[in-house]
Amino acid sequence: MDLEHSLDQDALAGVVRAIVAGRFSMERIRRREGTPLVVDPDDWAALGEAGVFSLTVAEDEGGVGLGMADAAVVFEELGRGLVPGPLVASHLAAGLTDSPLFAGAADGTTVVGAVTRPRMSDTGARVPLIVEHLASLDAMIVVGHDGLLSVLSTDDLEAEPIAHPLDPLTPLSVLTSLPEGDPVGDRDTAIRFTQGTHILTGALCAGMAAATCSMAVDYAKERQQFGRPIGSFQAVKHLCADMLVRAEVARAAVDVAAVTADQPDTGDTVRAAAGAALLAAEAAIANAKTSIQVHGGMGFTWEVPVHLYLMRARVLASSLGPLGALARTVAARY
Amino acid sequence: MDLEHSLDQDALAGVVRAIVAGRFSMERIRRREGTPLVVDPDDWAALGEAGVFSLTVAEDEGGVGLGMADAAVVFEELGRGLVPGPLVASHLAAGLTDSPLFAGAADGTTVVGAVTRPRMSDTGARVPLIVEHLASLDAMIVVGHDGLLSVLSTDDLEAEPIAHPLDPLTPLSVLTSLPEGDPVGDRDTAIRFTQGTHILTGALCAGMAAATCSMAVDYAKERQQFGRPIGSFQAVKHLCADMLVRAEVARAAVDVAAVTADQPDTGDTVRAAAGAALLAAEAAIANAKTSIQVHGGMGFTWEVPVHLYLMRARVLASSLGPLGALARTVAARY
Amino acid sequence: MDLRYTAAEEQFRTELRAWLAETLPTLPEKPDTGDWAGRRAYDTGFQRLLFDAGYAGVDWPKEGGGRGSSPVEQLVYVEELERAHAPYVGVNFVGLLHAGPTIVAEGTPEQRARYLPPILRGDDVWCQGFSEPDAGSDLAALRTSAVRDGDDYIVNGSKIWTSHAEVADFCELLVRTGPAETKHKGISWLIMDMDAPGIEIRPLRTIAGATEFAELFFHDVRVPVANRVGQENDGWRVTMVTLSFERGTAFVGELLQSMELLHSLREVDDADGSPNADRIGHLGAELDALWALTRRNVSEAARTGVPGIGGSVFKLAFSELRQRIGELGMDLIGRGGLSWDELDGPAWSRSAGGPGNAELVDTWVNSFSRTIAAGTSQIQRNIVAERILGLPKG
Amino acid sequence: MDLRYTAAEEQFRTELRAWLAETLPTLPEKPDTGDWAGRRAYDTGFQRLLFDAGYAGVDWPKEGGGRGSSPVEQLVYVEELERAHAPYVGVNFVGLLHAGPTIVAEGTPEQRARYLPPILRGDDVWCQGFSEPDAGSDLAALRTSAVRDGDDYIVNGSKIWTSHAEVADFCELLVRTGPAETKHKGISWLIMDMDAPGIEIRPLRTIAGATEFAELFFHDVRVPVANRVGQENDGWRVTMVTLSFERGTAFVGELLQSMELLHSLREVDDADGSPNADRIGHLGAELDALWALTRRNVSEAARTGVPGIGGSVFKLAFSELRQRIGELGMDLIGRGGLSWDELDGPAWSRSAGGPGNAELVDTWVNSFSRTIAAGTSQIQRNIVAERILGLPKG
Repeated sequence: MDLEHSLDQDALAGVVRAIVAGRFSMERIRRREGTPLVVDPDDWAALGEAGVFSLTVAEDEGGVGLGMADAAVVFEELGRGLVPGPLVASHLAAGLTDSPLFAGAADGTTVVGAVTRPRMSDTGARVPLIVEHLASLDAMIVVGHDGLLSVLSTDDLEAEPIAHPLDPLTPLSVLTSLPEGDPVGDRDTAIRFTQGTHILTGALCAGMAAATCSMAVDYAKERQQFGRPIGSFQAVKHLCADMLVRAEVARAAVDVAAVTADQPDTGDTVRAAAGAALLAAEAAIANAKTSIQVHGGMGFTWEVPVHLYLMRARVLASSLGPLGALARTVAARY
Repeated sequence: MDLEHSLDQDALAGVVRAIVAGRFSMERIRRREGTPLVVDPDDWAALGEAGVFSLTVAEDEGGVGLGMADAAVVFEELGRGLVPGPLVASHLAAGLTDSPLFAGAADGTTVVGAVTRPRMSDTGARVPLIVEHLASLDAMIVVGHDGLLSVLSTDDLEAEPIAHPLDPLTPLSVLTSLPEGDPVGDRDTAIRFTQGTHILTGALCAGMAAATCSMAVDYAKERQQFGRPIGSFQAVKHLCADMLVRAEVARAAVDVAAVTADQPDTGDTVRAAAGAALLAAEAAIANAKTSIQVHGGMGFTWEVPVHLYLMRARVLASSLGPLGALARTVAARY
Repeated sequence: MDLRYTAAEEQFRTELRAWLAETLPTLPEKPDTGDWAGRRAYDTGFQRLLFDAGYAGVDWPKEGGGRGSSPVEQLVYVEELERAHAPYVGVNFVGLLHAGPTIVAEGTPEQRARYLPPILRGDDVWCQGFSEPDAGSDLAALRTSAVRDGDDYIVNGSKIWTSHAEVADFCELLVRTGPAETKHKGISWLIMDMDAPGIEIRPLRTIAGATEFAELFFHDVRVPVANRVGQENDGWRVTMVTLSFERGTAFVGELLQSMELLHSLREVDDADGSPNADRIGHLGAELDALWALTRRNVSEAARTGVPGIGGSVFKLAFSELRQRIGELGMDLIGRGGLSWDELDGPAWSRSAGGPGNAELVDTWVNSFSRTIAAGTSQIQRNIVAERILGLPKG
Repeated sequence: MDLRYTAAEEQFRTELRAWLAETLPTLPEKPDTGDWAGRRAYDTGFQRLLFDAGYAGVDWPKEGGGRGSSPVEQLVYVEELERAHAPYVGVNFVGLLHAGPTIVAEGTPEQRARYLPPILRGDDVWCQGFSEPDAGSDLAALRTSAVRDGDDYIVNGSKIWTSHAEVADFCELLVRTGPAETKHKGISWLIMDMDAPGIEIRPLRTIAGATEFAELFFHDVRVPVANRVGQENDGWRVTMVTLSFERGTAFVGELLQSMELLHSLREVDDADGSPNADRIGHLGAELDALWALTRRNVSEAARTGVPGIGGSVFKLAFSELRQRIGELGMDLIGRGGLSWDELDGPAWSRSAGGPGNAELVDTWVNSFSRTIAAGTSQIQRNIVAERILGLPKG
């Protein structure tokens, strides 16, 4: 029993951190703010080359043959660096080796997104079907009303771009229709897909929660008011301490969910994954908000990047569906 | 438009405060902790003489002829002093002049309680029917399943006392049966009874929330740690500031609900009363809890009376039914 | 305690309501957020209408050219304007609510004659130069300097968080005239003509994407000594005097707008089967309570001239409540909250009569400034603890 | 990362589980809370059984007479005892988890030989004399004095929050041997025989109504200098050494008990149609996460000897979570929460297989001490901010 990173996992995190520092520096990714093509194909291929998408694909299928625990380590780093793009969907697509559409997902030459088919609202009005990074996508996974997956090429999709997306690094489009697509996998595949979405989205969020905590702490050490660094005031200290608690609790939840997915006889993966997604999404939102507060007026400027974490956290949280539903999943299995 | 106390209301508050200081000092009321007869008949009559129960009864019915706004002022003071007994029920009973059982309610010679007839639980098990101060009661108001009121004498009730009630100043009994009683008043009477319960219970709670805030502030000014009064630490300051906010917001809610009850064309009394009860009950609980925290280890001792406010707050909150139902009442009328 | 208004107050309300009903439909179309010239014209145009109808400076004393209304009438005034969805004070904000009242109280007769009437008429627009990048919560640390040179001060430095700078005629400016160590005792209050040479205006983009604010940079800007309000180095006190004009009505518009928003969120939630009724009801009870607290604060101001302890209590409670309303809105609309542009279809969309995702996103994002601007909630709690509760300074 | 245990750990678990299954049914009936003699006999009796089976001092090093288990085995140990509902450590708490480890690390060979074996065997019971009425969070402000008189110290003063004083044989006592100004540099660590003349024990009633704690008053109590552990005035460091024995397992029992309680609250809520499922699921996710954090902390201790930053993080999160679980329980049972005595009838009652109102009231009331005892949450946040995040001291 060991819930700390192994040496291999530390090394893996280091590799990802180096790629993030090189290709996804804040300065570099911010240049693409507000553009429809935030995902750079070269950068995406570099992530593929590092194994970000093929990590959990079996070696005899051409993957790295590692587990969700390793993927969680990687995705926490990607979240910390605010790396944009359909990371979770592309990673999970690489495992759907039955579908010819996803041949290049593993090496990052095919970019894959995901969307949940919306229900009609009670009044019969159509809920807008919002897709992320559509202009960069080659293919898409559709989660149907029955929970089963289908896949489709994005070539012939009709969509209206949203001119002002909340997160300037997550371009959005509204699909005007959504074809049926080709079924892929069975019910177990669909369940694993949901679990994978919970765990990896949770990992991104946990990394983001840690990043906004660090940003607040760094600022609080440096910013002077009333002749002292603001981090010397208890009020600021306690905001930061609470951020650390949220980030650490979220990371523990994500990590244990990932290991449980790899070793399913050690626990209830559905409960662990749903709980991890819930706590991590909340931590990412709350820490970004608190970090803005610690940054004071500067936190409200476009220049300081902490708000980008807040907007991304909302994007990721919304991709999980209502957070209350995650809580009820945990409750039903407690 | 004036939501501050009038001079008459200030005078009224002063009268009640004097009675509380004289007859209901903490030292004096604590001598009755854990006994079945916490209500002293002389003290109760003194409250009656001061008009606590007859305040809102019309002058031609022998009352003082004032309004709920005045009653709220009085009940906030009673709450601040943690005055024990079935204050709300006795006050409202004094207005039910149709019932011969309540003849002495107004002058405090008859002590009246209230109880809500419990529903069977879904499993068919009987929810225990808990009555406060039974040994002191002469009569009781029963709120039926249909919301209508009936009254009964407590002479022949069979009950088991609870040896260890949560609040040592609110003795409890479990009734083994509850007769039908005699109907009193119509649907409007019942609605006014509920509103009155919300407003006056809210007023008690708002006064309690203010009292625990003051206790924390006084302690924080005096208690030294690390060579300074603990009230000079931001962490403690902010706990106290939040307590003041909760207490003041609760008091504003209670006062406006009471004035609305007196001047029903100025607003929605049902919504105002439910909202006031909700916020005041929560403030009483949260401030007592926070005050214990500010008191540190001393707050956890029996000796320091702040815990009595916490327990009383739970008693009063539970008499309102689930607080979520109050919130839904507000939502439905928003 | 009494919720009824006097006959005079009711008449004031009736007349104002009638005037608004008649006037608002005649207003031109609202300009775009980015159209500064249009916004100035729109806002000052409405101010001129108010002036002509006798409603300019409702809260100003008569000797300053205002209406000299009682606090309760001021409340009725802002309440009616909000309920009628009249234009906000907009670019007239600093002049009407801050610089003007300061000059009323502390200006010379010449300054009052020169600057006050154009504010009331909507002829002059003012902006504020108080905050600096390194002087936020700690305003007294400001460093923008003013050095005497004959009959002028020469001003160098920079300011941040200045609204409407692009269209302002004048700026109320706090400068350091004493050494830095003097902190709040070395500050002066100046009237700066925004046409003076050496002023650079840089739009400041916020997380809401908009450029409502600007940074100002001063390079040897000359301000006549005659434009100083109050004594040299006495500017801190002059600034504080303005606060004493507050009657507890500052947030009435936003509060009433929040209540209206919550009402429409409740309708959206009803359409979804009311899974959030507890949360909505709780927020509703809090808004009702803060509306009561507002009226209590105004009552206190009517008696004593100041709204008492309730002002700080209100700001603390409302700024955090506003964030929770923002979060509720975002939670209710799910993926719809990812777009600043209006989306069509479900109950929350404008096309279906709901509040629309754009307003909800805007409410949410802007709510984050509420616990920061005009004193962070942390500073507010210190103030409440020390000034109201009497806890010792740290 | 790995959730599987080694074969040796699994075997340890299997053997322990078998021993517990065999032993627990043979235990006498639990004594009443107020029956101190009975509680001593019960708790020390179980300790003797553990000792005879080789399970005494699982976390003590072998050279102190313990089992010298790894942190992971310690985790398995406390987990299995909790899951089997074995008796708590009870009156053996201070000896086994605090005074004993201190003497192991800092005692002389004579002290170790004299005091350690009786603790492991359940022969001696210890209590703690650290806190004082005026030295709570600020422990170094303690004033109980020890003045040398030949081979003895003469102790005067008082202590508070001492558990099990009524049945303790010895007390680990912090005293001031230097002047008050020396703060933590003038403190010594003594072993005090509770039979020494001059010790007065006054039960301290808490808000839970119980007298789990006592105040101790010392009037010229003689303690031999030979009973000092560590050097004179070095008692603060001696005390800190004990903390280094913590392996992250301190709250495992209470955490697992909380999970079991939440499970039964979920069943109560199910019986009521699940109106609180969101809240229960959220608390459940948090408990699961803290159980993960615990295992991470133990993993860290297994690697480095100390649980790392996770310990403070855990305490902060768990103490407030425990309060929210307490509140949930009270909210679920409504009026049933007004009685400390068991009530019968509804799904939550013990008679219907629920957790029972008495346990829920007890959980709620006692939860208020969680954010106070062993460092208030305010102090904990300072520690996290300064020691882990490196923020400057205030």
